[in-house]
Amino acid sequence: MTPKMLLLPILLPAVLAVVLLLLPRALRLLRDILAVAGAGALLYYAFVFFSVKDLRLAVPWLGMGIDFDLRLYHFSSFILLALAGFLLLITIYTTVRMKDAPRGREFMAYVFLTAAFANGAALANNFVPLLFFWEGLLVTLYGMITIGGRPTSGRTAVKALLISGFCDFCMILGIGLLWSVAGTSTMSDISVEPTGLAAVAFVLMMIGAAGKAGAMPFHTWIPDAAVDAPVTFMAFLPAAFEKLLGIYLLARISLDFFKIRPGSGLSLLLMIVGAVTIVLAVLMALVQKDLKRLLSYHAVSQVGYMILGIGTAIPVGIAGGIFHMINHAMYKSGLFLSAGSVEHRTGTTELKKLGGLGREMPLTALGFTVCALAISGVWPLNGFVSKEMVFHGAVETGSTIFAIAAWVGAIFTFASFLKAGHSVFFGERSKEVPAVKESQPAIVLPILVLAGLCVLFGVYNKLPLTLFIQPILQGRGEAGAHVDFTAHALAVFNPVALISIGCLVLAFLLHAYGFRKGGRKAYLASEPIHNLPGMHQAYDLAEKRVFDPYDQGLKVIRGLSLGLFKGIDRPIDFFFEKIVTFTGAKFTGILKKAHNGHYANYLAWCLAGLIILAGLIGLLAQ
Amino acid sequence: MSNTWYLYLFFAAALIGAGVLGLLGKRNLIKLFIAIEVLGKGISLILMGTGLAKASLLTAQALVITYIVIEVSLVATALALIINVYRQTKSLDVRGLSKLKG
Amino acid sequence: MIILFIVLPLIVAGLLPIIGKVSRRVLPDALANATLLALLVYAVVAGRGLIADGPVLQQLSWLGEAVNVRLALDGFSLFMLMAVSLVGLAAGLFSIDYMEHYGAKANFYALYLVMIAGMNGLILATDLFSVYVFLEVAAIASYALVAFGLGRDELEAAFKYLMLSVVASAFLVVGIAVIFGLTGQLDFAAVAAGLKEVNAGPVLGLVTAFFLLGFGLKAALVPFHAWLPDAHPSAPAPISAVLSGLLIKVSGVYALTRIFINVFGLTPALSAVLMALGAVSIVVAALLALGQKDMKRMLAYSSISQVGYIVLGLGIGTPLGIAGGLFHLFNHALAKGLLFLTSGSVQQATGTRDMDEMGGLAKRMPVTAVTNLIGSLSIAGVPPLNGFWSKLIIIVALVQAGHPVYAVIAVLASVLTLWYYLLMQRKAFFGKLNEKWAAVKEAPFWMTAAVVLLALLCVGVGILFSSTVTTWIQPAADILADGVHAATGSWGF
Amino acid sequence: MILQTALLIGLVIFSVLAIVLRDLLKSAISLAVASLLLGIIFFRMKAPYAGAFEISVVAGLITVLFVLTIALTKSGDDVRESKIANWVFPLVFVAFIVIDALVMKSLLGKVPALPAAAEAGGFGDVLWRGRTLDLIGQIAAILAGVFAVLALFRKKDKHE
Amino acid sequence: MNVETTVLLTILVPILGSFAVPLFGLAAKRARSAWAVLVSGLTAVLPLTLLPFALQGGEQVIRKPLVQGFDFILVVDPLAVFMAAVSSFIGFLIVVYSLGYIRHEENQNEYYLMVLLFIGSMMGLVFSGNLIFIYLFWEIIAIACWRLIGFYREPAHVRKADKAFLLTFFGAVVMLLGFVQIYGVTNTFDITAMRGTLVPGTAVLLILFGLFSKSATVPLHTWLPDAGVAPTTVTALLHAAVLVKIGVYAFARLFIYTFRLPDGWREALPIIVMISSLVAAGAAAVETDFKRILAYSTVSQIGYIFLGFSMMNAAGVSGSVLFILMHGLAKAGLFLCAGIVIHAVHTKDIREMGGLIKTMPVTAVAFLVCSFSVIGIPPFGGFFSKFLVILGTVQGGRPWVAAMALFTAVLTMYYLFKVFSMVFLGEAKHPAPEGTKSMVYVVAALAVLSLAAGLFISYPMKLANIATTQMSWWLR
Repeated sequence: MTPKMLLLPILLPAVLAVVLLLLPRALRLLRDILAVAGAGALLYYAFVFFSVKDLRLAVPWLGMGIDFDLRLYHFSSFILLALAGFLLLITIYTTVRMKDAPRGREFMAYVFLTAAFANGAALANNFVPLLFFWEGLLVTLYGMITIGGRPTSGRTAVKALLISGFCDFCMILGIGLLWSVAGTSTMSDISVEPTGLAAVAFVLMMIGAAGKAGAMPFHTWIPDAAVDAPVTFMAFLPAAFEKLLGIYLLARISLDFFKIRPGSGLSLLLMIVGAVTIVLAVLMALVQKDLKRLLSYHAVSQVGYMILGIGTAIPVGIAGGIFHMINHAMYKSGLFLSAGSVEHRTGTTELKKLGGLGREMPLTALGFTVCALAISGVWPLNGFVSKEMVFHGAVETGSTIFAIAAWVGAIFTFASFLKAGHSVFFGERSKEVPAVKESQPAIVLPILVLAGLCVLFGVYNKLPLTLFIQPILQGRGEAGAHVDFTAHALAVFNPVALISIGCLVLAFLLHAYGFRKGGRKAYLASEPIHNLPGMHQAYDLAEKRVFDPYDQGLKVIRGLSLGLFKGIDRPIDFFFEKIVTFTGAKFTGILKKAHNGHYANYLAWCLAGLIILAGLIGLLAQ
Repeated sequence: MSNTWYLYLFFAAALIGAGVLGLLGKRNLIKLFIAIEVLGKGISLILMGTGLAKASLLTAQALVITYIVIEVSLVATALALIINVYRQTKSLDVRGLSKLKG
Repeated sequence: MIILFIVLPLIVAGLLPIIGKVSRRVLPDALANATLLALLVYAVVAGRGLIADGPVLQQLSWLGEAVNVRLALDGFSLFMLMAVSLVGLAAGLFSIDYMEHYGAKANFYALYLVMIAGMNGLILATDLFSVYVFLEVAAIASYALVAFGLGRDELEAAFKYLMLSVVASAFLVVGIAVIFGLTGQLDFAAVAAGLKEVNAGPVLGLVTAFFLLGFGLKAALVPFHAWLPDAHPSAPAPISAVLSGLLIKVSGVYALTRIFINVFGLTPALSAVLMALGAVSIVVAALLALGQKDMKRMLAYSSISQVGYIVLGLGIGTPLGIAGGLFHLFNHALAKGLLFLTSGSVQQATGTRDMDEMGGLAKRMPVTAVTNLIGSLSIAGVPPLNGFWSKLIIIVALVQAGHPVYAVIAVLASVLTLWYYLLMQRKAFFGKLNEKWAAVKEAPFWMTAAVVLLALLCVGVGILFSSTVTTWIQPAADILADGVHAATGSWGF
Repeated sequence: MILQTALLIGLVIFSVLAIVLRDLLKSAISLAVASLLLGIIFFRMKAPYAGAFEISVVAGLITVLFVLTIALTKSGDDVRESKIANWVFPLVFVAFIVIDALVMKSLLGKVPALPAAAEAGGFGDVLWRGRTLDLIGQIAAILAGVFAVLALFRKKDKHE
Repeated sequence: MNVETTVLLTILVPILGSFAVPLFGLAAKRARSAWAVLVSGLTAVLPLTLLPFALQGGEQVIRKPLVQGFDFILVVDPLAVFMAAVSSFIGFLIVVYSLGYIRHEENQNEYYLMVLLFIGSMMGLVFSGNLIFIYLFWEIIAIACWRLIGFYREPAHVRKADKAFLLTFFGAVVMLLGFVQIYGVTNTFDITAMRGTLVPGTAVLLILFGLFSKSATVPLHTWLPDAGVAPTTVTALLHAAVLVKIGVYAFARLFIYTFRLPDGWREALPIIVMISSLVAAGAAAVETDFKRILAYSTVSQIGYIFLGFSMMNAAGVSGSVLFILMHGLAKAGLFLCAGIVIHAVHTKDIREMGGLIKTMPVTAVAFLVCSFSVIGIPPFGGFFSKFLVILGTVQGGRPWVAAMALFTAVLTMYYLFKVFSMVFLGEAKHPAPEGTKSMVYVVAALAVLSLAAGLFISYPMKLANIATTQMSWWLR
């Protein structure tokens, strides 16, 4: 295992992406085989790397202390492994799901390109390579959304790009500041106190990381993309890869680069971002009428838990956040994939049109249900474990308000999934959709694998916690204390867990009430909340995108641009085009008028000139 | 005697003044040229006057003669011009000669 | 035999009417141009050898008697003679085809040669009154040449030119007479010596003013310039070229410089006045040029503006400034000659001088357009053409001598200059071809040859500026620099 | 001396008359008279050659030229002269004379003059030896004048 | 071939070659095109042979004495070689592209003459070591531009050409005044003799005025968008690759290599250039004319280059050097893509375009790639240059300016993708085929180069670093 091997997770998918792109359409089978094999190889190597855990490649690159520096250690190897796992599943799924899509070949290439960039970002141990890979994701992000092929796809792609780009640019600035403060760009050498400029750097880098993860207020492209982009993309990037990377970086920032302490201002800031994201996004999710949009809002909402967890700066909270990251990636991918499966067969994801599909698509329904329960935090699934850890962390900080926010989130999460599951797979069979079959194995398999993992990570939470999470936090908390979160992971009889379970019950009641109120139509189950006084108006405004920072930001940008154009650029042009020429013409006009062709006039000038000159010479000579 | 040249200078200046004023005020082309002749007389006089002052009358005479010859050339040219102008415009008014301007 | 510069053209001029009876076209063409070529060759080939050991003061003997024809040939005058012969030759060549339709070619060349003789005489003269005499000779010839077309405009222009000129030269003679009255001398050296002995402050000031009026009007400095934009455009194109390129410089700038610097000595007051006059001329004329529609009139105003540069440079009085001024004089002679000649080509081809009626002529007259462009850019001071170097030297000299304001004016005015030349290019050459001129043809051979000659010189002098400066400008400037009292700084860059 | 002054005054008066008189012919004659007076003045200044030249050429030849021109442009007489100029300019002229007198008076004696240089030889020597270049210039000027007149009175064949 | 011969050839081949173009034009159209490609190709190759010399950090001064003070001095150092290689190479690509682009136009003789003259003068300027010769080549370039902008001879075009010429000439003569003032202080125009001199503040102001006018920096920028009336090849040459870089190159040459900048300027300059950058980006977001948008974008990007140089630290300077290359490639690519599009749909208004990705996929992808590079998104080359400039700004202690720069980058992203969406996505309004092969190859080559420059960044970066240490005497 030489350090050069570290290039493999980057180069292999990149090369594969090029190959896939260049393979002619006729060789589709070869393409699929190559893709799956490649992804499998990557997963294999990820395991190998995971077992090695400690490897570093540093070659001089740009000078000025900027090396091409890759470092494999427990955290990055964990992320690498997770990325590879998702890649394999998505690849398998894609081979079928994107088979007839007009730009399917391109999509596959993008997938591998994304994997290359993501692996690079996870491995990077220097800011410049980090940024290189991190921002490189923008390209594939843009490309994949446009593949959606809807008229608005392009616009949504630009939106995603702009928002992500904005976050990335913030991160560049943050990195620049941190670099100045720390004096080095090697990530493993950096650990600074978050004060003064460093605090600014932290906030900026946090924006970058949280933006990638899709936290509020940088989330608004995700629901749009849910509609405009291929659903595979949703399962792939916003649900899995971006969460992994974003939270990975956020954890690195908060744990390594900056010494964030519980109760400090920055910790509080993170927690506020987390809590706000949880509540607002879930409220939006609750009222969605489209499965993909609903899921996408949850993808946002769940980020809140992770940020909240990390923001507590308490080991259990951080561990919860990171664990939630991996869990979320699993069940959210599973959910999107099942939504994709439904869409694959029925051609729609609108809740209103769907219903009672459970019988025809039992495996999809099963996968969906497990994942939905996991995301809702139902005992003993993985979501329960990680959420509990976050709740504990939040409670431990002493600011119970954040814990309450998280619980509120939990209520609505479950409520909305009750609504979604109920309307799609259970209840009456909808008449708008013709009879369907279960999807192909290649589609169902990844869903079931993910569902299985959800169960595994919940029931046997010791495995991920000891294998993945605890090494990351080793050495934090009280000095020398051994970190162990497995003890009370599935414990039910403690106040926190009881409250959580109470929340779930409340959610069930809410759904039941709404279901009855809505004339036994599941998709209307959230209407009572939707129609609450005050809420309704807020929702309407939200639908009009009043709260969308992107739209507002665009307005600002347009206004600013117009202002700059009309206020500075055009006046300058006016100055050159009109004022200068006008002044010239004016002077010229006056002088031309003076030259009236009369000789006496000219003679008079001469004589006047003579007198003036004589006077002038007389004056100057003295 | 030594200061008589100031007298000539005074009168020469008067002639030049008259000539210049005539040039400024008159409108008839021929009148204008007569004014120039008056100016020329002033110049002849001033040349002689300075010659007198420097007791270089012979040189001064030479200068005046040269000046007169040039004046003749000039008058001939100018009058030829005036006649041509008259043929073109049928007028001797200098105000008519203001087509070129600006 | 320096006197050949004066006598040869006069003799040929005297013969021409007779020859004109024999051959109406060919012989006058050949003879006149051969004369000019001979003068050019003489100036370029022999002249440098003549003055190798310093200025030559030639006293002629005639029929065994020593007669007092005192001619001085030094670096400055040789330089001017060269310029006169060169541009004179180009204009002469141009006339071969251009003057065809005016008729009376012999008469034309006779006048033309008399004018050249007058200028040469002025350049070689060492005596104040002789300067006046030759100045009048050249002037009288030029009145007739301006009116040569005998159209209404020509006559009007010639008349105004004549009237204003006569007043100017009258004041000039008055000034000369006063000098004569003060010193009893007319010879440059003697007058210079005499003036040193006499302390004639106020009177000398008055004389200076008279001379400024006299030569300033010849050089067309604002406010004595008003005749020029009438006279130069009205003349036939080769004559415009010579008037703008040479006459105003010889009878205005050269005489002014010679007398003020070598005879009177450049006092700070005089320097200030000259620079002010120069700067005012530059700006006013450039603005006026901006508003012109008539191509030649624009060029005429441009001449005023450029003469302003020359006077500004000379007025600084430092060796560098003088060199810059002289170099600009030479460059402007080349470029403005070129421009007037091309304007003649255009006028002959299209029958109009109104630029609004032209348009896109580059398509039909490529040589004319390119040469015109070279001339325009040269005068505007765009490198690598010759005009750039002279303007640069002037500006460097201004900054070195501590006149930043004038430097700024000079620089900004060159932008104005470029502005109106671009207007000219746009309206006349660059742009869509006006359908009216679809049948227009390139100018005939000799006209094209003349403009190409000048254009090549513009480019050549620009590229080989350093050898031009060392060969021609430096000796000339040295002569003048000797005459500057306030000689500060050393020659060189 | 007094006679000389009287002659000079006469010269000025006739010159002014030449400018002021309405009738062109009369002006020309006034100018001729002025030239005559100037010639006499020259003569009395012991400058006989200049006097002779003045009388013969200026009073004679130039007057003839003027009269000829006036005859050739007969109907152009009726140029209306400026009324204001007729009033203002004499006043200005008087003022000018006064200033002139004052200036001359103040100059008197102030201007240091170099000792007069004695001239050797006669007029011929001075003209032919001393001012030879001017003679060439005169020839050139005459040539210029002749060619100019020829050019201006040539038969216009076809210009424009 | 030694360095001196190579450099002299680099300058003389295109200049003399340009004047031979009409002669070949008399012979045959094909001969002329071949000649133009040959000359520009040779010019592109010659600086490349200097690369080994530059990579060793070599510096050589060639001196041809003329009148004292006006010596013809050439300075061959990594910066010059870098600049020469970049501009001549892009120039070559543009000549190749022109073969297809202007083949039906009139005045091709003049076109090729001026383009070659432009390239040659650029080479001269790059290597010049005498202020006067810098100015001289500067103006020759202006002349060439002027003719090229007015290439189509429309009255409005010629007006714009005049405007461009006048404005840049105005700036240039003001700069000349600054040079002369420096001459007044140092008594020389030789920049090798003036290294490390502190120049007077007014001279800096005057010179910057000139640089800004040429590099189209606010408030002297409006000529550049107006110059978009030129053939697209020319705008690419003008805007992207070469012309506007002259100003920044001269800035590096004068204020980094040669003079010391007064402190006040070092404070003010970053703010000025960033305001320029922001204003131009705003204008680009409002405009609807394809080429004007790109032109404003150029103005905006030039601000970054100035910014990096004005920081005067290693990251900033080498970032800016790199920026010259990256922006040259990418912006030339954008313009040439625009050229293909405009050539095909016969309008410049992006509102009238749409859906072109279907009929011209290569162009669309090339446009996209170049956009990414201009915005500064990896793996394309533009990322590194922009990042280094911003890093330099932050390290220079101006995080606010860096924030402004990043905001401008967001704006850049906004308007470039607006353009891409409007032109290539959406419904097709004027379906039109792609251009000739030479045109498509060139844009594809530029896109590939933009990508390659990012992937193999360490090679150009090495040269940029060497150039930086070579010229930054205060870093040693």
